[in-house]
Amino acid sequence: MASTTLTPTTSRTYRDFQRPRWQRMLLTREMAVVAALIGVIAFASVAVDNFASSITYTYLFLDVAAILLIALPMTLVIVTGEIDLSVASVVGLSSVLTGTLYQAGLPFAVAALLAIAAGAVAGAINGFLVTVVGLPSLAVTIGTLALFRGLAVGLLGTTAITDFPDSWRDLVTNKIPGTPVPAIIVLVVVLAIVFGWLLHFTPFGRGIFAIGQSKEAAHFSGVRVGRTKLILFILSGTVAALAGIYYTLRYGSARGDNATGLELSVVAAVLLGGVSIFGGRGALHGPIAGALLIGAMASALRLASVTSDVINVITGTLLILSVVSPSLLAWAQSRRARRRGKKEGEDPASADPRPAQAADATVARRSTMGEEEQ
Amino acid sequence: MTAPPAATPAAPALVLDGVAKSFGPVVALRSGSLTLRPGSIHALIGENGAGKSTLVKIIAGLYQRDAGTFEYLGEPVDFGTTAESKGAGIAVIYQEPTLFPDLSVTENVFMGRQPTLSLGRIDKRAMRAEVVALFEQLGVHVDPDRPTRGLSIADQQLVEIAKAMSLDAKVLVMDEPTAALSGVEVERLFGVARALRDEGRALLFISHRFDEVFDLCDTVTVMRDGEYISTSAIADTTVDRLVREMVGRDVTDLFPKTVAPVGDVLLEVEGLTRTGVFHDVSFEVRAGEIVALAGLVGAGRSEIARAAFGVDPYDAGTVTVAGRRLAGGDPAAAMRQGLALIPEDRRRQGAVLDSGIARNVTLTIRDRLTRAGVLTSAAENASAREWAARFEVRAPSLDTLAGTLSGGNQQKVVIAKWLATEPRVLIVDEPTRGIDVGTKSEVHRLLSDLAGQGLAILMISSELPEVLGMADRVLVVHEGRITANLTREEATPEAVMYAATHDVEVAR
Amino acid sequence: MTLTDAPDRAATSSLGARALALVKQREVGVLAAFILVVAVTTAKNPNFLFSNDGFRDLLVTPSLLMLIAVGQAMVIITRNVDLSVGSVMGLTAYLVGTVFVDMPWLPWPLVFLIGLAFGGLLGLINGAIVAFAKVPSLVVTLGTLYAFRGINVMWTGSDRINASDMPRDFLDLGTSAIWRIPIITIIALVVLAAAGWYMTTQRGGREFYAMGSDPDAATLYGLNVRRRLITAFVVSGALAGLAGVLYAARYGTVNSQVGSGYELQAVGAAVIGGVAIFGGSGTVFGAAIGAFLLMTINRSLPVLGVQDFWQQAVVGALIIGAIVLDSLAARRQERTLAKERERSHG
Amino acid sequence: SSGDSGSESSESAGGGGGDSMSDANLAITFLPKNLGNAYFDTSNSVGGASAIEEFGGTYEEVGPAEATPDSQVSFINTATQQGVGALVVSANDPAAICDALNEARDAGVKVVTYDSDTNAECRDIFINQATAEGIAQVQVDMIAEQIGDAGQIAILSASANATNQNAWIEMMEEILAADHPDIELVETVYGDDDDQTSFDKTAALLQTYPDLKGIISPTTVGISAAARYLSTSDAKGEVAITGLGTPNQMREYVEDGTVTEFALWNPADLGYLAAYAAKALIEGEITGAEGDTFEAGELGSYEVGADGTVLLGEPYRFNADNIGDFDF
Ligand SMILES: Nc1ncnc2c1ncn2[C@@H]1O[C@H](COP(=O)(O)OP(=O)(O)OP(=O)(O)O)[C@@H](O)[C@H]1O
Ligand SMILES: Nc1ncnc2c1ncn2[C@@H]1O[C@H](COP(=O)(O)OP(=O)(O)OP(=O)(O)O)[C@@H](O)[C@H]1O
Ligand SMILES: [Mg+2]
Ligand SMILES: [Mg+2]
Repeated sequence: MASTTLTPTTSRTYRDFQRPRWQRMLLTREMAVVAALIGVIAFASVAVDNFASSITYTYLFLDVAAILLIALPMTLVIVTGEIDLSVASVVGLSSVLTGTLYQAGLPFAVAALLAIAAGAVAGAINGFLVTVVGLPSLAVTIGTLALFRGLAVGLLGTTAITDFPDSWRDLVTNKIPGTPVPAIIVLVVVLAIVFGWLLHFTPFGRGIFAIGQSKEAAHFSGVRVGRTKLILFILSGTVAALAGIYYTLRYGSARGDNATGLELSVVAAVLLGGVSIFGGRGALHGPIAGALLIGAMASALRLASVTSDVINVITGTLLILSVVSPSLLAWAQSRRARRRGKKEGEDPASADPRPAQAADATVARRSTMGEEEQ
Repeated sequence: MTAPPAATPAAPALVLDGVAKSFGPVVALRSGSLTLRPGSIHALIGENGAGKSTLVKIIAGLYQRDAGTFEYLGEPVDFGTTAESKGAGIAVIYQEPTLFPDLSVTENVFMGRQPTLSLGRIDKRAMRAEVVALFEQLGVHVDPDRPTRGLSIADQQLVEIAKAMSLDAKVLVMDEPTAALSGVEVERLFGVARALRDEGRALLFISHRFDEVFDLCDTVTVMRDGEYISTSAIADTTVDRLVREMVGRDVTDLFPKTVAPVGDVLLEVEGLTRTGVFHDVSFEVRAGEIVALAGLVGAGRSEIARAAFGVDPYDAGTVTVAGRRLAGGDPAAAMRQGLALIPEDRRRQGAVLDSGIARNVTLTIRDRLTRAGVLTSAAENASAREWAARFEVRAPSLDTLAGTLSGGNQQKVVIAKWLATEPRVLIVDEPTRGIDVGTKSEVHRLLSDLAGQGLAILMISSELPEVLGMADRVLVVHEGRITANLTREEATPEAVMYAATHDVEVAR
Repeated sequence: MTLTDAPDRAATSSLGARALALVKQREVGVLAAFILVVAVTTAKNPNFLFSNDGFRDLLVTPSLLMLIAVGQAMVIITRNVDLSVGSVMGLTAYLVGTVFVDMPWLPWPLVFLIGLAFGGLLGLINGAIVAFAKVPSLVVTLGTLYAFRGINVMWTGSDRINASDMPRDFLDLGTSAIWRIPIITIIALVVLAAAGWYMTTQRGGREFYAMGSDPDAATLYGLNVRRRLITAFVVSGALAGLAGVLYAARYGTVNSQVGSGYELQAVGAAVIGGVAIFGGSGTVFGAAIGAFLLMTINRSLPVLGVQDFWQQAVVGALIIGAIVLDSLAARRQERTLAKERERSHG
Repeated sequence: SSGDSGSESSESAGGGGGDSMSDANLAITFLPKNLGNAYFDTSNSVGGASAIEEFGGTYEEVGPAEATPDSQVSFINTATQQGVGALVVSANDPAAICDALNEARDAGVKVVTYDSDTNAECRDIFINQATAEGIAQVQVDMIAEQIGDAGQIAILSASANATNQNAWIEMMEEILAADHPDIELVETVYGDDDDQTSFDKTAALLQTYPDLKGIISPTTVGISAAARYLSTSDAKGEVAITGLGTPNQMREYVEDGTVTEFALWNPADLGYLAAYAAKALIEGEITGAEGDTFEAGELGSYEVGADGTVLLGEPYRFNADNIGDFDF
C-alpha cells in the first residue's frame, strides 16, 4: 500500500520513550529486587559466619534450582493473566514415574524422557481445560494440583524408590570444575536464555503481553490466544517434570510427596520479581532475582541459626512490600501534585500551566501551531 | 431548531472556572470554564482530547481538579467521590457505558441506592416497577431481569440513560450519549431531554454530531486543547464558525468522496449464517469500492463483520478474499489473505490500552518486523513513528499508553495498526464513532484514498449522512438479514430507513 | 398500558424460568451430588449415615471448612481471594489454646469472641492493605499466608496444646449435639444463614456482587468499594478465626500446623459450589454445599474401599468435574439469553 | 521452645564454627523429623539438652515445620557449613538425606541417627530405641491381650514413607500371621503424624469396619488422636487402642478408660543417649565399629552392636497403675 494515504500537514516528531534509557533500565521493580539480592548477600557475607564461603553458593544454587526452573515458564503463564498451581504436583508425579519406570528396568534416560513426556501431557490437560473448555486456570490448577499429587502418591504408596545411577546423580549435583556452581545451573541458564528470548524478543512474546493486557484486543489483532496459552501450559508442565527429575536425582529418592507446597514458593518468587498477577507486565530477570533472594535469605538465616519460620515471615512481608511500595509512591506523588495545584487554585492569576508541565505543554502547543500554520 | 424558552436567564446551576487537571505528564485540562443554567440544554463540543470528558469527570467528582473554581447552586463545592455529586443532584452519563455484567438490568439502575424495607431489606418489586415505567417512557425494549452481559453497546447506552433519568437530578450531564445510537433512539432520547429541560433542569450534552447539537441545544461551549474557547447561543452561531473554533482552522468538506475505478471482486460473502444473530447474508465488495452496511443499531452488522473476519464463529456460509476461501474463526489466516477489521469498540477490541502506541501499532505486523528470530523495540518504534506522524497522533512519545489517549487519538492508533498490515480488503465498523470533525474528515479522505488505491472497503456506520456521503453501494441490514442493496443513486435517506425497518427486499 | 403489560408478564415468567434454571445449574446440582455420595456410601455401609458417630461426623467434619468457605466465597464474589485463611485459623487456634493455658479462670464462651475478634483483626490487615494500597489480594494474602504461619511457628515452636489443657465442657462442644445436630454444625449453619441473608437482601451484599462484576464501574458509581472490600476480608478472617476456635474444641490438640492447606480447600469448595473465581456471581450457600461435598467425598472413599493413597486424586478429579459441569451449565444459560435477545429484537 | 534455644545458641554455634578444627568441638545439633512434635520435644530439649549440659557442649535444635526429607537436607547442609561437632538426626527418608549426611561427615561432622535410621553407610551410629522385633512384639501382645486374641484390627501409622513405622508394621504382620491366627489385620491407614488427619482417619476406620476390635498406632501423634476420637464416640469401650504414646498425651485417656495400656521407651533417655554417643564420636572415644563401648552419664555404659547400632532397651508398658509416675 503506497504511503500516500495521508499526506501529513505537519511532520510531528515523537520521542521513543518518555524516560531516558538508564531510568528505564534501573528504576524498575526488577532492579529493586536485584539490588535487594546484592544487599542481602553483601550483608550476610560480613555479618553471618560461614556465609562467605563458596560452599554456601553451591548449596544455595542446589536449593533454588527447582524453583528457578519452574519460575521461568510460570512467569510467561502469569504474564498472560493465567496461573499454574499444579507444578509442584507435576514435580512429584514425574519423580515417581522416573522412579517406577527405572525400577521396572528401563534405562534411566528413557525413564526420565517418559516422565518429561508425562509432564507435557499434564500441562496439556491444564491447557486444554483452560483454553478449549474455557475454565479459569486458578480453579483448574487447584483441581489438578490435587489430581496429579494424588496420582503420584497413589502410584508409589509407602515405598520410596532409591539408588539411582551415580553417574546421573553426579551429573546434576557435581560442581562445574573450578567454580562452586553445580552443573544443574547450566540447564537453568540455558532455559533462562531461551525463555527470555521467547518472552522479550519474539512475536510470540509480544502476543503473550498483548493477551495479558487485553485478551479481546489481542484476539481481534490476530493473536492466537488459545494456542499461545496451551503452549505455555505445556511448557510449564514439561519444565516442572524436568525439575521433578532434578529433585529425584538430587535427593536420590523418588517419592510421591516430593516438593509438596513448592507451587507457592514459585509463585512467591515470580510475584516478588515484579510480575503482575493480573498479567501484562513483568520481565524474566525479576523472578530469577526473586527466587535467588528468597534462597539467599533462607540460607543466611539458617546459618545464623534463626529458625526456618522467620524466613516465611520475611518472605511474606517482602512479597507484600514489593506490591505495596509502588502504589505508596504513586499516592505520595499525587498528594504532592494535589497540594501544589490547590495552592495555585487559590490565587486567580494562575490559569497558565505550571512549570512542572511546561515540557508537555509545549508538545501540545506545537501540535496546535502546526494545525494553524496552513 | 429550538430556541431557549426562558426569556430571563435563571441563576446558573453550575459554574466551573479555570479548572485544570493533569495526569502525571499529561495535561488533560488546562483551563476549563462552563456555566450551566436551569431550563437549558448546553452543548459542549471540541476535538478529541479537548478535555470534555475530563471536565465531566471533574463535575462528577471522579477526578479532583488541580486548580480553578467549581460552584454548584451558588455554593463552592469539592466533590470527593461520585457518590457526593450524585447526592447533590448531578446525574452523569459517561462516555463509556459502565454496567455490572453479572447483575440484572434493574439492579444496575438502582445499585447503591435501592429502595429498602424494614431491616434494610431491598424492595425488589418497587425497583422493578420503577424500571418498567422508565423503560416505557424511554421506549426501551430490554428485559429488566436479564443480566446486562451481552447487551449491545446501544442497549447498554440506553440502560445508562435510564439510570441517569431515574436519579431525578437537577443537572444531567451526557458525554456522547448518542455515539452508539441511531435515528430512532436518538429522537426518543431528545424527546426526554427536552421534557427534562422544560421541567427546569440543566442539561449538558456532549456530541461530535453538529446536526444533533443544533437540533437539541440552545447554548454551545467550545473547547480546544483543554482550554475554554467560547460560549454562544446556538441561534447566533454557525457550523463553520464552531468548526473553526474547535479545530483552529477551516475544514474542507466532510465527505471528500472521489469515485474510483471499480475492479474485480475482492471480498465475497456467501450465505453467511449465525443462528440467533444473522441469517443467509450474501454480498460482494470489489476493488476500489466503498460498500456501506447500514441499518439500525442491533441489526447485527458488527456480528456479520466479526464473523467474516473470523473473530466470531459462524454456522454456515463461506467468506472468500481475492478468490481464496477463508477458514472460519481464524483472524490470523484472514489477515494473511489481506483482510483487516477495524472493530466497533476501540477501547476493548481495537487498542491494547495498557500498552504503548508503538506496541499497539506493530502488534499486527510483529512477525514482519522480526529479523533472524529477534524482534526489537527499535524495529517497532521505527515502523510506529511513521504511522503516528502520518496520523498526527497527539502524544509526547511512542511508549505513551494507548489508554491515556483521548477517544479520537485512540481511533487513529487503531486505524494505523490495521493499515500497517497493508490489507487488500478493509472492514471498518463505526470508523468515526466519537470522533471530532477534524479527524472525521481526515478519516473519510483516508477511506476514499484507500479505495482509490484499489482497496475494497466495507464500512459499517449508524450515521446516515456518512453512509450516503461515502458509499458507492449501500447494503441495508434488518434483524440480521440484508433487506436492500442500493446503488449510490438509489440510496436516498428514505429508501435506506425504509429497508432498515422492513423485512421485504426493496431493491433487486 | 396493555402495551407494557404483555412484555412485563413475559419478563416475569422468564424471570421465574431463569431463576429456576439458575438454581438447577448450581447449588441444587452440587447438593444432588452430595446426597448421591452419601446415599451410595451408606448403601455400602449403613454406619456411614445411621450410626451415631457416622451421623455426627457427617455433619461435624465439613463444618469447619464450611465456615471458611463461606468467608472465602464472600471475598471471591468481590473478585478477590483470601489465601491466608489457613494460617489465620492456625494462629487463632493456638491463641485460644494459650488463653486456656494462661488464664484458666476465663469463662470459656469468651474465647469465641476472642477468636472472632483476633481472626477479624488479621482479616483487617489483609483488607486494609488490599483496599488502601490497591494491590492484588492474591499477592497480599499469599504474603500473609507465609507471614501468619511463620509467626505461628515462631510462637508455638515445638510446643503444643493438649486436650488436657482445655476445659472439658469446651471440648465437649466438639462432640455434643442438640436434637442429634452437633453444636459445631449448628454454629456453622447459623453463620451461613446470616451471610446468605446479608448477601441477598442487603445493599452491602449486592454491592459485593457489583464490585466483583466490574470494579471500575463500582468506583464510577461512587460505591464505597474500600469499605466493602475491608468488610469482606474482615468477615473471612473472623470466620477463619471461629473455625480455629472450633478446631481446638473438636480436635483437642493444637500445634503449629493447624489449618495448613485449608486455603486451597476453601477455594476449591467455593468453586465446586459454583462461585465464579472472577467474582460477581455465585452464592455462599453453594460454597457451603461445596465444602460438605468435598469433605464427605474424602471420608466416603475409604468406606467405598478406595485405597488411602488415591483419595487426593479422586478429590482433584471431582473439583475439575464440578467446574466443567458448571461451565457447561453457564453455556446453556448464555444460549437461552441469546434466544431471548432474538425474541426481544424480533 | 526451639525458638529460644535457636537464638540462645546462635552465637555459641558460631563459636563452635569458629574452632571447628579443634578436636573437642562439642557443638551438637539435633534435627528431628519436624518441630512441634511432643515426642521429639522430650527427646531433644529434655534428654539431649540435659546430657549436653552435663558434659558442657552447646545444644541446638533445628528442624522443618513439616516432616519432609528435602527440608531436612537444607538443615543438614547448614550444620555442615557451621562445622558443628555432631549432628543427631531422625530421618524422614532413609535415602533422601544420605548424600547430605555423607557430605557432612566428609567435612568432619559426626552423624548420629536416632528414632528413625538412614541407610547404614550414611551415619556413624544409630541409637535404636528398641529392637524392631521388641517394638512389634510388645504392640501385638498388648492388642492381643486387650481384644482376647481374636477379631479385626487396623493400624494407624505415621506418614507412608516413615522408615521405622514401616519396619515395625512389617514385623507385626509376620508375628500376627505366625502366632495369632484369629486376629485379622484389615487395613493400614496413614495419619501423616498430623493430629487432624489421624483423627479423621480413625473416624473413617471405625465406620468402615463396624466389627473392628482394636487399633494399633505405632506413633505418638496417631495414638493420641485416635484415643481422643474414641473417647467421645460410641465405640468407646468396644474398640481397644494401643501402640506407642507419651504418658502426658495419653494420661486422660488412660484415666477415663478409653485406653488400657500402651508402650514406649523413654524418649528423654533416647535423646540423652544420642547426645552421649555424639560426644563419644567427637572425642574419638568410639568410631561406631561393632564392640566399641562408651559411658552415657547416668544411663551407664553402652556397647555398639552390629552395623553401628546402639540399643536403648526394651519398650516400657504404661497403664493406669504406673502412668502417674511419669511426666514426659
Ligand atoms: N486517565 C488519564 N490518564 C492520562 N491522560 C488522560 C487520562 N484521561 C484523559 N487523558 C488525556 O487528557 C486529554 C483529554 O481527554 P478527554 O477524554 O477529556 O478528551 P475528550 O474531549 O473527551 O475527547 P473525546 O472527544 O475523544 O472523548 C487527552 O489528551 C487524554 O490523553
Ligand atoms: N457483546 C455482545 N454479546 C452478545 N450479543 C451482542 C453483543 N453485542 C451485540 N449483541 C447483540 O447482537 C445483535 C447486534 O448488536 P450490535 O449492536 O453489535 O449490532 P450492530 O448492527 O453492529 O449495531 P451497532 O450499530 O452497535 O454496530 C444485537 O441483538 C445485540 O443485542
Ligand atoms: Mg470524551
Ligand atoms: Mg456494531
